[in-house]
Amino acid sequence: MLSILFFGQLRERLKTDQLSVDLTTLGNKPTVQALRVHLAKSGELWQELLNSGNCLVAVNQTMATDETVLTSHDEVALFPPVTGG
Amino acid sequence: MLSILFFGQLRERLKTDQLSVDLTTLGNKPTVQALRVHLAKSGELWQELLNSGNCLVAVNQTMATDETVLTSHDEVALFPPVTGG
Amino acid sequence: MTTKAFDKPDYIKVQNADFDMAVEYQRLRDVEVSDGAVVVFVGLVREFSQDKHIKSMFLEHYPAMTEQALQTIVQEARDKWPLGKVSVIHRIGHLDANAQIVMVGVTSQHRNAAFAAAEFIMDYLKMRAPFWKKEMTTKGDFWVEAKASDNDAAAKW
Amino acid sequence: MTTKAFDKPDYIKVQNADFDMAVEYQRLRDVEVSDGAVVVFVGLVREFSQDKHIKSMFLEHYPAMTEQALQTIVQEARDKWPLGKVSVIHRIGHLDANAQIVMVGVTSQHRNAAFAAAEFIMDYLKMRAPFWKKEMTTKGDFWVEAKASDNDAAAKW
Repeated sequence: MLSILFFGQLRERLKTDQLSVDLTTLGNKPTVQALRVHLAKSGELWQELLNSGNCLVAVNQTMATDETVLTSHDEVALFPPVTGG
Repeated sequence: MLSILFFGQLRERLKTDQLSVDLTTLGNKPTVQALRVHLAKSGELWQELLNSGNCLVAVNQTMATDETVLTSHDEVALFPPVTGG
Repeated sequence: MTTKAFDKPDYIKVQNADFDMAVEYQRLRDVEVSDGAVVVFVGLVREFSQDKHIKSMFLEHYPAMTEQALQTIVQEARDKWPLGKVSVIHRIGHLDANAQIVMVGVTSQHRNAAFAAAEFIMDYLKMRAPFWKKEMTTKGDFWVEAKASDNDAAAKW
Repeated sequence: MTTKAFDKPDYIKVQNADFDMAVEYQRLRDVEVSDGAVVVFVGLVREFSQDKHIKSMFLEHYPAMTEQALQTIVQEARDKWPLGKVSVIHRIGHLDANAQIVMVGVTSQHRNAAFAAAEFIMDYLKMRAPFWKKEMTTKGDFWVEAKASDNDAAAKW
């Protein structure tokens, strides 16, 4: 299982802190992009927010890209551009 | 009378904090340069230190150049490059 | 929440508690190091954001990632400049207007290295550390939008 | 020795007495201004100068000129960046190793303006403010020589 975390405005608008995704549901090439496509099926708002270009991703607490390949037990975090400091 | 002040290593090596110079001794064109020439007559060390390029000058508490014209009652300060901070 | 590396004197903390400038400055002045230059940056909650009066702010973060992200940024600064001590403290949770949010402190033998490193750490923190701000204002609650100027600021390094 | 301009909140002091970072930081955080960014630089007496162990330092200055020179530098910084509060404190007389020599503190709504202005003030102070340092070391007393790098640092602005 992949553990998917949501932060900031994304967490609030999707009303979701966290969910689990079975790696096998992402097909032969389980990339971050495949995960986005999978999650976007959850509804129009998910479709809009996950593909807005304002949705960054970290895999195992390190910034990642759409091409990053996921493996079982990875922690994937989705969040808007950061605004600390 | 001009009031001449010395600071830092220049003050220490010339063993002089302050002295007075009559403006008329600087001739028709009483510039900072004319003052340097006049003071340099005080001895070899004066000659060396006042013309070393490491002797800066302020007139009435503002940085000045050799061409700056002096008038009576001016306060002229001679000092090495500053090293504060 | 506390990380103290013993091979290099970094002090990196993510905490809800306020910090005390006098204590943090003393930590940077540690006599072991004897650097001539200390630079400290502090970011405060502003009372106004554009036309909105800010009552308070909520700072969310990604706990598992935050300190690691800050440590990576500090290490990048150490790779670029000869630094003595480095401190980074970032607060989370609810903060009132005028409260302290973040502190970056750096020492070096060279003042220009200390200035550059402190600014670099702030620029990268703004772009890469997983914090999100929500402002509670007199006109409602708003998540702060990331600024393009923050990416531009980091690009100069 | 104290200058307090009422049209702009500059705090410029030349003094033998030590200064207290907690007090000076609080002065910069004055709620009237409500700037989001505070940058503070402190210069300390280093224990070593090249191969010499420094026991103490003597700072001479040109009293009639010093504060005016500092005020001119602060005004130039204000002309370049939008600043809130500015503090400059420079100590004179005998100072021990590790003592505080100088503090520059700046606030702004923009962190990059605060960093730039604080660094600018230090760079210009090093080149233009009439202070001279003499180091009392284990190998004798030496006047500090001006560094070409200080002129280079100021040239970048």
